[in-house]
Amino acid sequence: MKFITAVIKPFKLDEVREALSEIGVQGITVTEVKGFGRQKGHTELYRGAEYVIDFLPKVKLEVAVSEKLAKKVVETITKSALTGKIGDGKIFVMDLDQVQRIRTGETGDDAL
Amino acid sequence: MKFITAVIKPFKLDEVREALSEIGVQGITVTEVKGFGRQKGHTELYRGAEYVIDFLPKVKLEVAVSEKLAKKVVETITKSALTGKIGDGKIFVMDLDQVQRIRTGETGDDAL
Amino acid sequence: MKFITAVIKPFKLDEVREALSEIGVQGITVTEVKGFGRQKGHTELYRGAEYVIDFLPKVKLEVAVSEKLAKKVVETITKSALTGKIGDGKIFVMDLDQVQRIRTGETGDDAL
Amino acid sequence: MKKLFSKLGMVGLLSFLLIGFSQVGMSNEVFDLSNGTMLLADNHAEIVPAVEAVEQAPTLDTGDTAWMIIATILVIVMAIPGLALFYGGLVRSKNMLSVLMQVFVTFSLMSVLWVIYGYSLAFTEGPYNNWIGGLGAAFLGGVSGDSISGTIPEYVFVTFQLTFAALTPALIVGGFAERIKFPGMLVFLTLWLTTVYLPICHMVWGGGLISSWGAIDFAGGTVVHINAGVAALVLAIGLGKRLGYGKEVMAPHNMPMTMIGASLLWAGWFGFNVGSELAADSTAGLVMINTQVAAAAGVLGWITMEWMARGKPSMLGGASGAISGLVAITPACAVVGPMGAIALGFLASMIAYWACTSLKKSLGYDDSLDVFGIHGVAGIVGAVGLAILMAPKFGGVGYDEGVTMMSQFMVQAKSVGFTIIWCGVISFILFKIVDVTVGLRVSEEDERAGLDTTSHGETAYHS
Amino acid sequence: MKKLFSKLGMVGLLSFLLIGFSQVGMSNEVFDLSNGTMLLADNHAEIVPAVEAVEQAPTLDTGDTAWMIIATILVIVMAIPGLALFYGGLVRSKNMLSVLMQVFVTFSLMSVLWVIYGYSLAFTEGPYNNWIGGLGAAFLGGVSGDSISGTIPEYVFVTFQLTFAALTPALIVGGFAERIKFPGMLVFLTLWLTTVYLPICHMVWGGGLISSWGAIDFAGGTVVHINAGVAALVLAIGLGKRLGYGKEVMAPHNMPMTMIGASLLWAGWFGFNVGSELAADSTAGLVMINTQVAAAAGVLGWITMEWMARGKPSMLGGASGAISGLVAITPACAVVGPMGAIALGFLASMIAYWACTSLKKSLGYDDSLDVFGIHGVAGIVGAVGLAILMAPKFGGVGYDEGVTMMSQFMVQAKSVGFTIIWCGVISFILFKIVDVTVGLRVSEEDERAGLDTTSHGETAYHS
Amino acid sequence: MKKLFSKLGMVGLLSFLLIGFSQVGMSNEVFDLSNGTMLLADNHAEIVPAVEAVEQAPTLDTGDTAWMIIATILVIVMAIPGLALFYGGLVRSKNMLSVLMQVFVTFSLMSVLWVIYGYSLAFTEGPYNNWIGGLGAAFLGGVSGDSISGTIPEYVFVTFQLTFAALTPALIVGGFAERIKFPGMLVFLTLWLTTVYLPICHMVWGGGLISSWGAIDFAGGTVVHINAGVAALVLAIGLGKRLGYGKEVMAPHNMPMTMIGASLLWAGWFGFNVGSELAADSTAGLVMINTQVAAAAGVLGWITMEWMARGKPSMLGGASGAISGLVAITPACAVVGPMGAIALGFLASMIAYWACTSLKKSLGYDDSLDVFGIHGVAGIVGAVGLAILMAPKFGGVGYDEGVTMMSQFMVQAKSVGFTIIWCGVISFILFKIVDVTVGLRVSEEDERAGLDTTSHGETAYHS
Ligand SMILES: Nc1ncnc2c1ncn2[C@@H]1O[C@H](COP(=O)(O)OP(=O)(O)O)[C@@H](O)[C@H]1O
Ligand SMILES: Nc1ncnc2c1ncn2[C@@H]1O[C@H](COP(=O)(O)OP(=O)(O)O)[C@@H](O)[C@H]1O
Ligand SMILES: Nc1ncnc2c1ncn2[C@@H]1O[C@H](COP(=O)(O)OP(=O)(O)O)[C@@H](O)[C@H]1O
Repeated sequence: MKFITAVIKPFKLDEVREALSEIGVQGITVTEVKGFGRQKGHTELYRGAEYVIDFLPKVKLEVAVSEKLAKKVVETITKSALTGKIGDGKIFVMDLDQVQRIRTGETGDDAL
Repeated sequence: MKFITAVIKPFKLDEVREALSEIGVQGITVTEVKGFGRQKGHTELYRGAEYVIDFLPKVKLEVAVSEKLAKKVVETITKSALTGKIGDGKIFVMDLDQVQRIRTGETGDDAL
Repeated sequence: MKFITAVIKPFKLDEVREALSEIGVQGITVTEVKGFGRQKGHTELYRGAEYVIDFLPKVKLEVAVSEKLAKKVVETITKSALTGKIGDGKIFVMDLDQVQRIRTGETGDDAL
Repeated sequence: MKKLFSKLGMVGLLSFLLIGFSQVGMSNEVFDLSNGTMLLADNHAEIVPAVEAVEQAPTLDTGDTAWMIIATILVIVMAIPGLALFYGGLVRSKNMLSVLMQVFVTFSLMSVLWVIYGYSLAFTEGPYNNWIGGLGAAFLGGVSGDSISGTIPEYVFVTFQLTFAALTPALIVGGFAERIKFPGMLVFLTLWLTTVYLPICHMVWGGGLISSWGAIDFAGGTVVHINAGVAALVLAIGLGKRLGYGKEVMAPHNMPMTMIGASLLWAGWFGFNVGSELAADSTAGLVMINTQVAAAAGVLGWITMEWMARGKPSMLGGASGAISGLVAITPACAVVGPMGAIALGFLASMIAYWACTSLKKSLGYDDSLDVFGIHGVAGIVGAVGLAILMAPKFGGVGYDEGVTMMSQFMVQAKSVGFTIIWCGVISFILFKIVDVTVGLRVSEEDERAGLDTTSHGETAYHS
Repeated sequence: MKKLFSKLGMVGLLSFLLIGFSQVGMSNEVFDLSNGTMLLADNHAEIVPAVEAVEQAPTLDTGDTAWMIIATILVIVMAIPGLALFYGGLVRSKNMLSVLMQVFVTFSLMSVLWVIYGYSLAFTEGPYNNWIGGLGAAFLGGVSGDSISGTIPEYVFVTFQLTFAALTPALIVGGFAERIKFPGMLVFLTLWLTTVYLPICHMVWGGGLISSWGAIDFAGGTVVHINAGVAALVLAIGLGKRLGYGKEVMAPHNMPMTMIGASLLWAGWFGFNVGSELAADSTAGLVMINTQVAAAAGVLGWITMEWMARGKPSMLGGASGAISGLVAITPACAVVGPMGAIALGFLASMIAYWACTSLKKSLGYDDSLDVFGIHGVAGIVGAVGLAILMAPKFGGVGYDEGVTMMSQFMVQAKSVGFTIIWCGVISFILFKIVDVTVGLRVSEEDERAGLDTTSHGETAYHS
Repeated sequence: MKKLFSKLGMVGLLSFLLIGFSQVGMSNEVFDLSNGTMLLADNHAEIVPAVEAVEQAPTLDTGDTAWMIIATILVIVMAIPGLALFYGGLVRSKNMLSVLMQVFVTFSLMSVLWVIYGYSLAFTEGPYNNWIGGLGAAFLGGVSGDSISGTIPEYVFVTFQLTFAALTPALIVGGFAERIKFPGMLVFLTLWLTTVYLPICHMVWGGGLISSWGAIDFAGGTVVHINAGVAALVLAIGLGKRLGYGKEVMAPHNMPMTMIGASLLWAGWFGFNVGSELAADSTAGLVMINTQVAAAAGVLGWITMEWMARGKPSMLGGASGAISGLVAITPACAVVGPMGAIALGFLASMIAYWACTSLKKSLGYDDSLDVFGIHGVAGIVGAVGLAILMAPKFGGVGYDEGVTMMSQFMVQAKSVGFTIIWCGVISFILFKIVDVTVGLRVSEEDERAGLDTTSHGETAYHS
């Protein structure tokens, strides 16, 4: 199984989520994060105190999927989160040892 | 070592944390997240604009533990986070290469 | 490639980010988290209702880096986040299978 | 439930004791209406039988009218947004809108009911005049643009009193916050207005029973605060504790909102207290300074207790102290002097602190936002304390002829006891009726999810 | 654009129908200025030609003056922070400061313009007196510390009217929130004040055309609410929808702020309505109770609709209902009775609910914060509804001699239609001019990022 | 510390220069008390020696009384929640409650002290009457329900002045926010009230030294704003900068709160300025329009500067500009005309902008919330600027007989200089004393964790 983490632009969340649903992903965990990257931030000025805010609001998705779905998921996220402009984000894929559904105690692919 | 990520219902946090303490877990990192899954969300209506809010507030725990404690931790979380109703959440276990405590520079199990 | 997760004190964020920039890290994802650990929390009292708040505000950094940069990154975080007082935080290193930049579709080290 | 009974019994017992105690000093004139003291008549009663005052045709005074229009607006601000924020800040964010909504709609509904029958039952004469007024002015029949009450248009008086009747039920919201069904609440409060507020209001300010005893309640210690505090206690006990009470963290979700609310209550309270003089005159000046310093002393009283008990004065403590001081001075504001007001505010605040911490803990009820601890308890302290502090030696205005500190104290105790019993018993009966018929407590699932989404289909905060 | 035209055409058509309809009842006296009814003169007009009243030297009444100072402050509170919060809470957090800023700066700029030329054009006589006043009092020339208007200092009258002129353009902000360029907005609103607000204000309250018809607009149904509502609609259509409208979640980011705003609007509205009496007298009392109960009934009306339609009454519904009720009672508050006010508030709120849900959806414009749906629609209901509810049989004050319900209704309909056309046409022309020259819509990128950082270099919330 | 001394020295020098400068124009009558001009007497002084006015028995005017009750309430709203929110929104969320608490408790404590000895020392005659009043009215002895001040009850006057004395120390909070010890602060401010506020208040409004020079300070430019600004500067320098100042992001945590605060300050300021007339008369009208337009012009002034300097007008800029305009018009509001008020507000706001950006940066002190930059600087501009703008050719009320623009300017400069020195020197001494004895700066650890949890055991926001 794979644990896929994707950082995307916030307003793309709904689109990505729907796209993932369509290919059969049943669960996603979403976190609001701040991203530092190539995309530049902005400057704020408060009565002469200037702050360079170089992070940008991003949304992080975490999706655990079966080995066979993993590639499809990466593709789907890439497609649905794309705007083509800087700051579109990244997808990270890691190995997932084990999963367990708390409610039923199921493990493995069944638990996803 | 293992890196265990658990998504649970927010009101179960205290219980889970205490249960983990009891079995010797010394550190936990907690994040407020939004979960999409089988559990349904709700509808909000603002002057005729209807929004289907299909995420639910969840809490994500991240716990790094030694190999030998890992199984016990998964069991403990499963037990203490259980309500038996849909949306109880998931536990994900991944391999952890390396740990370092910033304050002392300790690594490995000592750093946990 | 490695996926490095670090939990640090919030006011150290700017320092750490700058130090990482200097050694060539181009992207970081930051999350506000609550930490439970050896460092003690505090007590809040509201009209007689006493709550022991035993989490502390922390900041979590996630950085994906190439194999060769990984060690340097851990060192840099350790150095720049250090205050020497309890609660300085932890660094966790995991294997990263695959990365993809959404904007370009690049993968591997190029995508970082 | 059994526990509920025993608790209510206790409160009742205490009240009977208060009344009984008062008998000692007042012999058997308890229900003797021929007693002509009627101290309250100075403030409110002459408005009602405007006919009696025909010898000296009442004329409108623009200054008094200007003041009373504002006073009315100030009491509105107390309720919305004042009280709503004071309460709303203290609940968890998932219930924020439910509390705002409960206050907002209660305030609106009571306003309409007041025009339909409230004013009439409270402020006109009726066949059972000791207990309740008549229906002659229902739908404000008989009130016209030209009617004058004292020196102000009657419509202004009607609106001023409307705000009291709309605020008092809203105060009760704090007792059952975070777990009540919205429709049930509206039904309960409608019945409560009719069977508790209107009678007590009539008995105190409308020329009924309590005023005939010579009780002093300048701006509503019994009518508003003790009434609301007792009703909140009854509902808190009746409904039972919130899920997770005492175990989970239920810290206030937004203390700055509570601070804004407390500040607006403070400012608005001048409308409440000074407005009860119904004129911009010398007494208004006395009421004003008393109100200000009692609130300030209340702040100092509460944080002094906190500082001694735990080493840290808190913002919630400051806010709670201000309200306690204000509640205590409410019945007393026209009869004590500024130094007496400071003493009363300081002391009442300390006692309310004790009630919200020790007393509540030992009795174990979950009065979510301490309506009883603050409004009930400080209201009682103010109502009986004024009998002492109105003495000239404490800077007060002194007693009426033939009245002594002791006798005034007895009258005050009796009126407090009477109000507690009346309100406690009827509130309990209403609770039972509404609970069985409409239902009052939300489901466990809804309580977990929060009332904002489950009762109102909204969320307080988005990004 | 084509769509825009067709929409505007529709509104125009409707207005012409209203006027046309009114002709039936009024024969050919439409622009006949000799018609001496001038009901409005009782409220405002006598202030202007203070010279005419020399026979009976005007003297200052401290009570009236006290009230009018406060009334003015209350209207200020309506705008800042009231309206700003009511609107600000409803947008997404990335645009919060932009909305606060738009209201705050509009309010400030209009205040200064009022002193420079606004007061003069609105309230003095001019060569085209049917349409607009003169420039004799520009820079407040001729107004001195001793000038008296009725029973209050002229400066107080000037400031009171200033707040109306500063509030009305700020109301429009809700129509184009989350997508307008700040400089363009200031230019547009400056022109709008000059060519729409000042003329209509003069025509209604300054002794011009509309007042000569005998139209009743006690506190600004046409001048303030219909005007603002129509202008907001024109801009909402002209600018087009927000990015993601109908697809992305655009839920209010902070409903408690909206509730605070609504409450302050409610409280401040007494300054608006009762203040329009310009005195603390008996009529003020009637206006006061009407304002209170219309607002309360508005709350109940809106949540009743929600309850029936979806099973859940909402806080935003309660707040919207209160404002709808207040808008509707604004023109009517001195001529209907309390029960009439309840009816009007309840009904207008239900119709506004329909406008904000069904009507808006079917027409498909994005009036961000429903300025047209609430101010426009409830304003129209109030303006024409008063003709019916002022009948004595409904508890109203009755009609002037020679005026019937039907004839009054015609006059009201005509003045509403006239205002809609005047405002609609000119607003559209101004929109076109400013859009082409200064530019009115922000770039797509800025709209995505939010106006707070891109237009104002700030963020509303940090930790 | 050395730096501190040099900074303070600089301020002192400047002040001496102001005084010295003024000598040129006023020859040697500096401390000559026989100078009978006493312009201030018109506004405040006659209240004090009420006995002197026996020839013409003072009678209560209900209109004036109504207005003064409200004016007092408005100043209360300025402090809580107004000022508290204006400040609280600007700090980081971990210090939010500490700021609210500092304002709230300071306001309460000063209220009580005012009744105990403040009023007496400020407004009665004493053996050292040039400098301070007597203790004859301590505990409000001698004030009774019947006492009249001018045309209002003395208790109303006492309460109105109480709010000034309670607000001014609270203003200082902005200078040391985010790093002060709560108990130390209370001790410092108590001493400061006694040795700085009360004497200056007496000298300006109580018939003391400064009034005898013929200085004009209608509503408190020197007494309130310059006093608070200078004290804040002394403490800001004395305490040193906040940890991380200039390095870490210290952006305002909740700008909407600051906007609410600024709006309530704006609205409340009418109580402050117009209330200082102590009557609802013609002058009140002038003060009112001046206050409104100066605030509005202040908004425009500040955002004009921002727009030119960085291309983006900000909400914080708008709010800061409003307060700057209001501060500047405070001493001047009864003597300039509306166009003069616009000029003064616009200009003072621009100069305050410069002080909060360039001046502060170049001098390097950390006046957390710019109390000096706004209240101090705009206060000075207003106090001396009025000497010019009160000229009839600028629409002002003109000078007293024998007074010229130059001579008035000298008097104003002298009174400003005197206030700066008095306040600066004493504040510095008090700072030293309290710092050594009670302690004024929190530990580094507590400052990092935030004062809310470490000083008050609470957190502003939970979920
Ligand atoms: N190496 C990395 N490790 C963790 N997160 C990263 C990394 N690189 C980028 N990110 C995340 O992806 C977001 C987008 O990256 P950015 O460099 O701005 O643009 P792009 O994705 O177009 O290359 C960043 O804001 C950050 O949150
Ligand atoms: N495949 C997944 N990847 C990541 N998070 C998941 C996944 N499946 C579920 N979750 C998380 O677990 C939560 C609970 O899952 P849900 O399907 O609603 O109920 P249950 O845990 O009872 O099966 C979700 O809200 C989501 O946060
Ligand atoms: N085993 C662990 N797994 C996950 N997070 C941890 C673990 N141990 C510590 N942390 C995180 O690191 C933070 C600091 O740890 P703590 O034990 O307080 O101090 P120190 O880092 O000095 O040992 C904690 O607040 C928590 O967020």
